[in-house]
Amino acid sequence: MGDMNIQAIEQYRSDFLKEVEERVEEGHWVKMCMQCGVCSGSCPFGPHWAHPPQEIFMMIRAGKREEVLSSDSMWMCTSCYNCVVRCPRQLPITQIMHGLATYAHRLGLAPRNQPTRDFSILFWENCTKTGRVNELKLTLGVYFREGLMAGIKKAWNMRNIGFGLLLTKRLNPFELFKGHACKDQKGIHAMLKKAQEIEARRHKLPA
Amino acid sequence: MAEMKTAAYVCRGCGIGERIDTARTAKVAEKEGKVQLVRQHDFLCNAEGVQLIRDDIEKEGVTHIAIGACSRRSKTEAFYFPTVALSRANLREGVIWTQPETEEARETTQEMADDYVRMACAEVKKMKLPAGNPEVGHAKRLLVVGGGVSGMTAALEAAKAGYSVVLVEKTGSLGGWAAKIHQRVPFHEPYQDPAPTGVTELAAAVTGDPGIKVYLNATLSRTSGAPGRFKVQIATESGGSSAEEVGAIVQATGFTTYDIAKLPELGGGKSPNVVDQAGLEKLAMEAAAKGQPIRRPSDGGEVKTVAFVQCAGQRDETGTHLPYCSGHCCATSIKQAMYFKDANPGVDTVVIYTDLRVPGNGEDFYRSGQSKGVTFTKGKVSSVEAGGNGCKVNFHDLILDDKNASIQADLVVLATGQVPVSGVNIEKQEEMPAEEKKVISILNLDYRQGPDLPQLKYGFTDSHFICFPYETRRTGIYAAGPVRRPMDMVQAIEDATGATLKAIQAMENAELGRAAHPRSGDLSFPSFRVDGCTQCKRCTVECPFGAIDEDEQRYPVFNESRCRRCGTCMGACPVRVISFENYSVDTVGSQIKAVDMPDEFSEKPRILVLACENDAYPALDMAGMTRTQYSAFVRVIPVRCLGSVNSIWITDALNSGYDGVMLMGCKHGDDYQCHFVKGSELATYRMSKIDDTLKQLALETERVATYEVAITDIARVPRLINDYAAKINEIGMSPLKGFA
Amino acid sequence: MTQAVATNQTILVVGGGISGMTAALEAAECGKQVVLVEKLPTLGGRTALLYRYFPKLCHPVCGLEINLRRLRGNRNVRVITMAEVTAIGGSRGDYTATVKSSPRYVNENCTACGDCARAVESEIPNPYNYNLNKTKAAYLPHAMAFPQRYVIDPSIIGTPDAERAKAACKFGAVDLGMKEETLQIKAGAVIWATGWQPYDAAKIQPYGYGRFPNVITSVEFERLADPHGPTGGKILRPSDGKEAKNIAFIQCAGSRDENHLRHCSRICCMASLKQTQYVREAYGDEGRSTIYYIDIRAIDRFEDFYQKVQKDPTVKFVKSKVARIAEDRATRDPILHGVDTEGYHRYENSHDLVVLAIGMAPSVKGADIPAEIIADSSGFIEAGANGGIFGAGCATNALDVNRSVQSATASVLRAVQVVNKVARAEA
Amino acid sequence: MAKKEYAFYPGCSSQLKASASNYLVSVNAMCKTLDVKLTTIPDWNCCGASISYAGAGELPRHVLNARNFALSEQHLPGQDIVATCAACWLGARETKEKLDASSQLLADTNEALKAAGLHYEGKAEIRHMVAVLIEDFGYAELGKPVVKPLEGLKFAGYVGCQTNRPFGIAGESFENPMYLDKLVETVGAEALTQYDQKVTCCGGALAFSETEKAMKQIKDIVESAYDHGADMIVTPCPLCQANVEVYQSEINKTHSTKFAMPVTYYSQLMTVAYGGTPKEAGLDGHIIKPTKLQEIAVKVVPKR
Repeated sequence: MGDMNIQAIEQYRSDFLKEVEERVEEGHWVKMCMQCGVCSGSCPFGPHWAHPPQEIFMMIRAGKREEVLSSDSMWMCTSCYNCVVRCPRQLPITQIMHGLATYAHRLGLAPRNQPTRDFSILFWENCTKTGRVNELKLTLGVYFREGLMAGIKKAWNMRNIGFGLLLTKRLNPFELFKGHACKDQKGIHAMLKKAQEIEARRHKLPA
Repeated sequence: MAEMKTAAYVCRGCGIGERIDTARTAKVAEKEGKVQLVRQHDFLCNAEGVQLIRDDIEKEGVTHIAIGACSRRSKTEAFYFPTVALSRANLREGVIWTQPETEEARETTQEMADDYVRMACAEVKKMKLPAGNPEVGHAKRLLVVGGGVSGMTAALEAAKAGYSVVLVEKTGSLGGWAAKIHQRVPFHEPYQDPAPTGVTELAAAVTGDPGIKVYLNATLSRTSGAPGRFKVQIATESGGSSAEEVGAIVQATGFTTYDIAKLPELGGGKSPNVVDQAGLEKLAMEAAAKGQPIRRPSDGGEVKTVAFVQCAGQRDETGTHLPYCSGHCCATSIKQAMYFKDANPGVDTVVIYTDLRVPGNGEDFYRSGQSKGVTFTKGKVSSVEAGGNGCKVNFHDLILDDKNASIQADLVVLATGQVPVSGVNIEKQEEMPAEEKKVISILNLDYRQGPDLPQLKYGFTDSHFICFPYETRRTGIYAAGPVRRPMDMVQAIEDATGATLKAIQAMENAELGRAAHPRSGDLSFPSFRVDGCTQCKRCTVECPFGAIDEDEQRYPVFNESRCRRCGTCMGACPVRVISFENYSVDTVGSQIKAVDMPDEFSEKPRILVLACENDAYPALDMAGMTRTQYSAFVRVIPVRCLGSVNSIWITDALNSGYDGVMLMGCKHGDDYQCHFVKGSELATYRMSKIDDTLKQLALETERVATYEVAITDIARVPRLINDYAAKINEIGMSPLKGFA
Repeated sequence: MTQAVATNQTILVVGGGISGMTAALEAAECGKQVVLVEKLPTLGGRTALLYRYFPKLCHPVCGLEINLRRLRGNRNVRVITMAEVTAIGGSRGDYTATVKSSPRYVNENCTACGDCARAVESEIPNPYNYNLNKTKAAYLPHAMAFPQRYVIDPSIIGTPDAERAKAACKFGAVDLGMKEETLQIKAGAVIWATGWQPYDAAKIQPYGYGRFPNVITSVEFERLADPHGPTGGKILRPSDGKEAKNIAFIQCAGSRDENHLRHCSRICCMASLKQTQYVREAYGDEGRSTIYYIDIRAIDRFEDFYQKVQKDPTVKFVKSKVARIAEDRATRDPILHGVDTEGYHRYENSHDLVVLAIGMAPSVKGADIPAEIIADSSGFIEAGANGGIFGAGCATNALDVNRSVQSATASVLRAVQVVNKVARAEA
Repeated sequence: MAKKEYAFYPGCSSQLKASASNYLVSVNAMCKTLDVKLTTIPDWNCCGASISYAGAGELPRHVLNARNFALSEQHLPGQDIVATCAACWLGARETKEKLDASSQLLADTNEALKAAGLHYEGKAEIRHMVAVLIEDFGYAELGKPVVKPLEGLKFAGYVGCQTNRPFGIAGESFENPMYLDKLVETVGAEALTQYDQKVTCCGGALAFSETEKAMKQIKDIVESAYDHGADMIVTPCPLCQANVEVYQSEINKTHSTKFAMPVTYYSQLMTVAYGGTPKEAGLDGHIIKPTKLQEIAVKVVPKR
């Protein structure tokens, strides 16, 4: 999707704020931040953020496009909503972080092998395939994302958990072959395809 | 005036009766106080007791009464007898509440009570019922100096209240700065968009008001007189001159902008593309007139990016520029950024600030600016490179901690500060030739102490008092608007309205011969005996309010309506010719002498405490209310201000055998608390001089001590007294006892 | 106070704080008849509960003393305490206000000798120390109370305690039979100066006010520093009475916050700067003050004070809105979590005491507001188009004392315009 | 007690043999006692949870939830939609609020739904089971069926994030919600109200992708429960339950701690207190066995 990035750079020149406002979920809120920093201090994964939300908002205004979109900070959001309920300007920070991450991913600027990104994609694919999550495949998917050996190693480390869940009937080995699923999968897929088209249109994204 | 008939009343209530032998005290009043009528009562402040006194006044023709009961600060509603001279002996807070309730203490407590009654009797006999300042003025016309928003508001509001107005404006038109701006910051909800200034309508209202006489292109060449009878000479550009009589003055001479040429490092004066906020307003008005967007001054090119540099030459700690914050500039820059955003959202507007200062509802305006896309960056601008058609603003981005941040802008707006137009700094006028003074001066007062209002700080003629923003040092003259303090338009309007009320009040009081704040309503006034005056000028120099001028023979001229009744002149006078009807060298002197002085072997020293009635005396009262004990050897006399303390009181006290004198006044220095500005400071200075006198009398210098006391020193004041009593005990009794 | 008869040339002032007192006095000193109605048993309002004023660090009661002396000396003002205006009828130049007064149970015979208080046993939370300590149920609000008259708390009426108070008074000042009264007062103009109240700190949940004893508000801190306060002027923290030497001041506690008060309360920055100097006064170089702020709003000459405090080595400034406060279970020290946004520095700072620079909410109850007065969305009032009711002081905006007095003085001229018009009409 | 009916949105994790299947079991038992009829929304689909954003984007996420609303409106008209899973409820509620606020978004959503032959009216209400218990019953009512008060058991009420923020249970505070403690007290157990990690984030979905970081959170949560003397943790959220329970063994490995703190659901407490069997309460679904709860559950119920 690199071409999409080039297209964006050309379309918005140096105006990264405008780009964010038009293309990122809830991006129009970024300008309302008053740099109090309450979000940055509220995040449970705060220490792991190279750039906390309030700083990211400032970077966006300062036009630091590459630093922001290639940062893995947004991917640290656990969706705990602490920042949202404390923000004195009522910015939907969780959604903005998700939105930025999503946008970065779509432009192909998100850091390679960002585990949360991979998991996010995996989860979406997993749950939309049949309309419901296949937890076993999902879990294995996470383990094996870095290849077979790594996967086996990880799975081995986590075997207690796996067995635990198996024994307590909270993990179903047969999901590997046939898991839970919606009946109208065709409808769901059509519906989602349509939704993606509309969204691209709304966010001025090249179809 | 009918001849004097004196009466004394001793109350037995609130425990006085139990703690003091009031019969004996009453006798003291009769025999020593030489009072014609003496009564005791169990509950003097109740209806019956008060009626008793009233009857004596009406039926017995009593003219002077001394009441021995609670503090003069208590039960003032009950003990209100406006037709007679009144003194109060503080037997409750001042005696029984501060003395131990023990047998041993009985004697000293009794002595204390007896002395206070002696003092009250002596004092009241020296008092006259103030008749009111005879030299009243009847002018009910208000002079407003300055035709900006503040001045116009003052004129209109006064007119609405039914007072006629003379408005003098230096330039050829009304409006001041407000006429030079495109739009103003909103005053009302929703605080979202710039609003029309409404200055044209305001000016029209002023010129259209039959009660307001407007002089344009005019200045004041001379201002003389006093509240109620100011005479002003108005010089017009055409060389003409007219005279007006007015009752009070509102000075609304506003401000000028700080010269951006003094800010070359920020591109000031370097390029037409670097303007101050006033400059941007000019551009905005021109553009609006043409119905065009604001263009780049250098070449008329399109403006794509505008940078606003806040605190330009303000909040400066290096001493080169303005040290203060002008308060309005943040909101003004937001407003000006909106000029661009509202016209074309595509224009980038960046406000570079260190603290964004938009108090109150200004926060809504800030939000509105953000939602319109104005970018706010916390940073310190190091330099503006101005040349050609672009400017480079270099700054330290404090959030991203980027020392080398920069913005390329077509236009840079420097938020410079307000510089007050306050005329001559009279504290520094010596350096100035008279002619120059005349030109710069705004009021050209012919006051002994200088041609303009005293300045507080940085040229602003503000009040020093937080509780009393309009307390001015020139009675009847009130500053309003940015000349008083940096402020925006909405504040200026409020300020002008308040100042106008005070001016109206001054006129009303002047007509009745009453004092203005803080002794508002006081009918007493200073009078002096010409024979005996040595023309030493101390009174004219030291009057904190410039009330006293000098006549041709260099005798002091008391402009009573300018006077605040502090008595600083009385304290200053070396020959004691200045006095008030109810407060004089005698009223206090006689109290000092009235005290019964035990001999040197009695082991009963006597310590005189002269306490400022504003802070020290209430503190002593409250010490009593909290039953905090202090030495029974002190005798406290409240004074209007330590500045009114005449050295003779000290020497008299020492000569008549007092072992020590404590002076308790308010804090002085930069954050002085003295309600008469310099009183306590003067007193301290005068007392430092008294040491020589003490040496002549062969007395230890410790026998006179001065203290700065706050009204909250309820625990400290008794401590000071006790420590001092201990010290006197150390150095021993005064050798002068018995010689008096 | 003579019982000045109220006419439609009278100016009614609602609220006896610094703004209301100023309005009443300035009007009276212009020769106008004034009725001043105060809800509480004494005049003085919130300023009487402050230890010092910024930026001079002078004492509010000093100005109060002068105002009280002006009041004692002026017969044009009639003061009605413990009373509230419940309704206003009529129109500009001709109003009738309904005033409901609650019983003080002490009449004008009171000499403030204090015998009743000594006789009474039960205690009530002391409202003049923000309930930080207790006072007798028969009490003089404070040393500067005006009228200087005791109050008997309704809670003891009908109990033996009340009878004890009655028995103790030699002057028949205790009148347990007093009832609530309603009176009608005519007025030509009304000045509404009902002031402000501290925003409810418990609503700012992340700061744990109410959950953590060592988190207090700025108004409470004033009482701690005041010699007449619950600690006799010692800065001791609530949990264990230990000297609080390391104090955090959190700005915008409720202000500039769409979850709480939208407006900036204006005074808080200066108040905290001032309070750091209380800490210095108490502990000298051992004191530690940290101000957590978004913007320091020290406008005009207040800047001097800001610069002075910045030079004080015991005061630190952190540009950050504190995210949350946790409590050390053992020491009960509040631990502040947040990010210094000037260059992104994460902190986890432990302090002895946290002072919330609490926001200013207008104390204008919807019911109180006559139709003529418009309240903005924050609850501040402004005068209607051509009414005769005017706002003054903090009821109209978040103002410091100096500006409140300005506002009050201005409101008087507006009122004077109305009554002068009436006078001219009647002349 | 009148029968109450709701449209039920179980969510993926509550399905048979899924990670929170025992949650569903206990919820069913609890509802039986309370005479609540839950009718599962036919052919419901995954909500996308909060983690699917990068793949989903905005609209598709809303559309997923809207599909469930539409199905509910169609098959179970007039019934409130009740979710037991915190993430399902939050995702759905968020979509609901968004669509209510923006006619544009609603139109877009329906345009997409049309492709699946569905239409969303905007009628359906989205509620969490806890809200139903508190608002439609109230603590007093919930207390009535208790036959085995859980006397002597100490619970750390771990509320977590998503039932609490940004919407939360009406009348509760974000920083110190009390409802879980109140429920615990309602069933006769002791609530450790001072438990200071009750709203700490467990890492949520990032427990999968950023396991070490999440484990630090979980460690705090469990540690504090021990510090406050808890016998068990109780929670309303399946992901919280799973994370906090299953990672304890891992934490023990890395930090050589000896964590074995059972993590239960409020519905299990209620089921047991209502006299349900261990099986009905889904107590067999725990890796760390809630033994003390088990003991009470196996006790013979005194005849009512």
